[in-house]
Amino acid sequence: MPERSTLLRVEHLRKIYESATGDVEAIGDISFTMNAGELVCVVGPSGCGKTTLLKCLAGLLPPTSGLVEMDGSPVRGPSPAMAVVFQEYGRSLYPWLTVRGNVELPLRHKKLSRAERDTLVTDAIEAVGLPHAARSHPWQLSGGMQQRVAIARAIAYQPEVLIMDEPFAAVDAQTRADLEDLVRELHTTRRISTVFVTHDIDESVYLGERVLVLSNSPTRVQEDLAIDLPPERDQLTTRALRRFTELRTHVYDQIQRAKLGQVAPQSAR
Amino acid sequence: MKKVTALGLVAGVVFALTGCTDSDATPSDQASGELRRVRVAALPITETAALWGGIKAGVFAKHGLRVEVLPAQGGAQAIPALINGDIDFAIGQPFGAFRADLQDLGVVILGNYASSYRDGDDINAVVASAKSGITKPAQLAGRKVAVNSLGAAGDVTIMAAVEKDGGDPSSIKFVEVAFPDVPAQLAAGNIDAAWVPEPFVTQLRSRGDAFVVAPYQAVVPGLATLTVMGATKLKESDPALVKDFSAAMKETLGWAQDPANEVPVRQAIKDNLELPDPVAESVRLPAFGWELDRKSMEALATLAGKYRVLDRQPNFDRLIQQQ
Amino acid sequence: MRVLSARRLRSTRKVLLGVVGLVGFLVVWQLIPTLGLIDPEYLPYVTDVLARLVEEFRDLAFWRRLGLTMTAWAIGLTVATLAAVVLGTIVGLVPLLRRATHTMVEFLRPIPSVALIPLAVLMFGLQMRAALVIIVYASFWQVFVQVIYGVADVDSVARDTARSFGLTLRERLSYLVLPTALPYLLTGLRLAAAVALILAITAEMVIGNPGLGRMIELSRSAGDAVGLYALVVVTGLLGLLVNLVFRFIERRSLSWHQSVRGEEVL
Amino acid sequence: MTPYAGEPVTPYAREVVSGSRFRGAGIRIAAGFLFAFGLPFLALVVWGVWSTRSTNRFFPGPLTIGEAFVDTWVGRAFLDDVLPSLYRLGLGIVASIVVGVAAGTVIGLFRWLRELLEPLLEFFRAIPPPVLIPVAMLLLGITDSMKVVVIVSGAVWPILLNTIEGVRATDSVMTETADSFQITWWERLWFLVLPASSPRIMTGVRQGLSVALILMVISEMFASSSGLGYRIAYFQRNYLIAEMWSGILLLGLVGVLLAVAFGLVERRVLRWYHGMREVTRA
Repeated sequence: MPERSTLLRVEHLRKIYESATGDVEAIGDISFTMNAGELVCVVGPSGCGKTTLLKCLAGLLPPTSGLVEMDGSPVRGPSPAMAVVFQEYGRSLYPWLTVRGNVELPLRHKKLSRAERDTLVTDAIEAVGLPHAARSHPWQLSGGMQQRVAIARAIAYQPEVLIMDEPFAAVDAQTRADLEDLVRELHTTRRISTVFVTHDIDESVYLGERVLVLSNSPTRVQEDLAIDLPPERDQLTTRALRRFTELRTHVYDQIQRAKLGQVAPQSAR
Repeated sequence: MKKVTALGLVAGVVFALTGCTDSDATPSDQASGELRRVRVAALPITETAALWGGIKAGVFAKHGLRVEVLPAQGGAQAIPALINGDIDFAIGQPFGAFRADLQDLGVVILGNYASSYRDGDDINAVVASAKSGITKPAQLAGRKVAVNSLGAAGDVTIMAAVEKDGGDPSSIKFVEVAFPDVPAQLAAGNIDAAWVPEPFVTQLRSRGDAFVVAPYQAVVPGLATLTVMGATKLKESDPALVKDFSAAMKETLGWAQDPANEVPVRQAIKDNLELPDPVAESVRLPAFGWELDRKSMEALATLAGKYRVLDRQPNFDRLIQQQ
Repeated sequence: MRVLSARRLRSTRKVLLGVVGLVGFLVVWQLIPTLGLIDPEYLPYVTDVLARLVEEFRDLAFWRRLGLTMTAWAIGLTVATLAAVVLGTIVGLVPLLRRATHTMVEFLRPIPSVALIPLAVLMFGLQMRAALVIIVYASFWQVFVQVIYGVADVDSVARDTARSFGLTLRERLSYLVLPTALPYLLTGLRLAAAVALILAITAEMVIGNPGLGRMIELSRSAGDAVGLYALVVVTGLLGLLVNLVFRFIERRSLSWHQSVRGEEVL
Repeated sequence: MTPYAGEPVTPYAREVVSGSRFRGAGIRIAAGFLFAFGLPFLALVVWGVWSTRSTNRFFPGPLTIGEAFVDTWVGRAFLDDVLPSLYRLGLGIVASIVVGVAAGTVIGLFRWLRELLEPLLEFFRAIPPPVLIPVAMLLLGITDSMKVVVIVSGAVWPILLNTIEGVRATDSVMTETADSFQITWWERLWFLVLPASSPRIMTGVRQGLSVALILMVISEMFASSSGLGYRIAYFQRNYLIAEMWSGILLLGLVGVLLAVAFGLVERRVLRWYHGMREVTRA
């Protein structure tokens, strides 16, 4: 593997939701770094603040304390260096625009010539395998296809980091496998740095080069695990590898431990 | 929160009830049950003072009638009500009766109510705004002139007055503006001149607008402005009622015309209309009287025919049934 | 607990801001004639208007007029609702009728009810009945259309289920059609109540049958701007009241229903 | 591309044309025609027969009214009375939409503004719009602009309130999407806020249209010397019954045309919305 430079640095990130009567600590203390071109999966028990973390990374939420740094400069709001793919594709795509219009929308304020913009859009739609549906509206497509549109929109934006928030949680298993392969393919061919948030352990191991296991809330990093599977992966052979099973079991253990980590002191009492 | 609202509500009701007034209460409610109930539609204008005053003075009760005055916005509402039998009599401009007669609606004029003056200051006039520079009827040609209702006595007599003065009546641009709105519209320059009754004539002249002509007086002196109407049906089915009412009306109008009774008549204006007192004191009243001047009405209808306001002439033998 | 008090805090803020808005409006109103931007003869001082309002509220004659207006409103609304529910249910249940009446309904519905005022005047002169014609016509369509929507909205599976169990027409109406159509009916009723009030007052203004609308016309023709504005405020308050009451009924009787719950979430 | 877009969502239209496909299109068209025009025709016939027997002079027959319609409205009167009315109506509608959507968007976007104005808006909406005619006459005189103002003062509320509601209810994920892609303010308005609230806005416009038509008529009945409302009132005052009916008929036609025009525009503007609803329902 070639030497990679640090792209994203998170240091002692903490997020507390304030309300009138009490504060809720969603993220306790998270630190990690990510190199350019990496595909990092973030996995954790449900309700552990994955989405909060992701929103902080993307600059959609200001952290209470700590630091998120992109390319050496702190993230203080949504940045053109990041693109987000949301879980709720039905609500994140604009139904009044066509597929093409949706992909094109974020590019409008980038200073690009008409031709450049068209090329980017066409290229992105082809990359996700939807050239035939470019003029359809999102709601005319299946869920999986809609999520492809969301991915196309994100890659056409040419971000340095692609942030995906449980993108495949709402699609059926077969479609999900196809989409996972799409993410792998985009990653290998385009070397887009990706943060992939999921609650699915198999998915995190199958997709990631690294898996970040989060603890229960208030969230910390339970483990930062390198996935030493070969870069060429496919649904059948990769998942059949003994190493895959080992890693999966390991992550599973970690997550169980993460859950117990909170329960243990109570039972000790 | 709810308690506060409820308390507020109770407080409001108590407050409302402790300081109650009732501006409807009329001291002259006839209690006698023997009186026959008659429903009369009348316009809410100063001229109706004769009727209100007559009722209060007990003229109708003397004839065995208890009159209920229903305020009508105009003849258009009163005449259908007359035909349907919802009301027994209506006081309105003769032109409404002309129209009704042309449509064979079965309405007759039973008697006069009020007329304009043959000489002296009349009860209505065309007044022009100072800046329009209009001083005589001929100058109204080509200008914007307001009347309260198009296609009635106002525009017909104005056209005749303009022609008499040597102007072109067909070039006048008539618009409909309700009397109370005239002062503001004249001042704003939306109209050049307007046909208004008292008290507006005095009001406008005193602020510098110019008197142009009193069209009734100039064209048909002594023209009836208001008449008493009834349905043909009622006249046939209940002649006694018509007779009693007519007699009472005649007496009332005579009473109102008597200068000795001016105070109660003006008091009736104050009681029934929301006019400022000085206006009620000074407003010029018409000539009240029961005898119809058929000639003046025929003249009006002829003029209306001439200016294409009416396409036929009403059947006066049928329409006018002086009681 | 936490959520509750947070909500209370928010609603306090809301009430406060609302009061600030209201007071601000009144102050601006008072300032306009004071600064001479508009002649007080045309836009009277708010203090005068409020004083007149208090005076009116203590006058039995005012309440009598208000009663007349509200009587016409209530009768009109009741008649319209009854007619619309009966006809709407029949037409909504029979597809053949629905198709056959479509053109007719689509033509009659957009006729502005006020166009019928002259007709009503000719038919009934200046009685309340003339106003009722217009009130009924206008509010009828609001309910009728909603009832048709509602009756047609009965879930096809539920209908088949009912049929397979051999429910009688009566049972089907009360257990299947009514619950489905109720939210629609109440929406229609709320709209109709507002429309009926508008037309009750309009009719009094144009036709001249006694009531609030006629008082407004009289104030106008007497050049009594203070009274006119006071009455306009009264009609606004009245409309607000009608709106709140019917919205409350809708909420209350449909607390289980999606559309109502959906409104409260956001 | 949008196979469902052509279908309106009224319960009537949802009714699929029954009858077997094999029976041929001819019968189906004939049946459709019969359904569409059968009842109106029948009603006309009954009315015609009834009017020849009835002596009620306030209800002339359809033929008399038809004649009066041609005599009254074809020709000069169309230019003198109908066009000015329609002009004021159009102006009023356009102004209501512009004001309602613009103000509604601003108010919908800012929560504090919404809370500040809510009681006031509720109150103003509740004022029966015809009541404002005397007020408008005081402030503006008897002019065309007064009539337009009256139309706007009534028609703007449903548009305004629905816009506020629509803007307020813009989906949070859609907003976050716009945030994350750093979409500019104008693009956000044009591509997110307005389209997202367009179904509500259109609902408001539909209600606004009928209010506008009513106010056009009433404002002309009060203070006017021309216009459709004035003419109808004039005919009534002069007991020209058939002419009056023809005016009512014309107003009905205007209402229907307005509804049809709105339907066409709505279907175009909300193609995505109706399409989406069809898909979710299926």
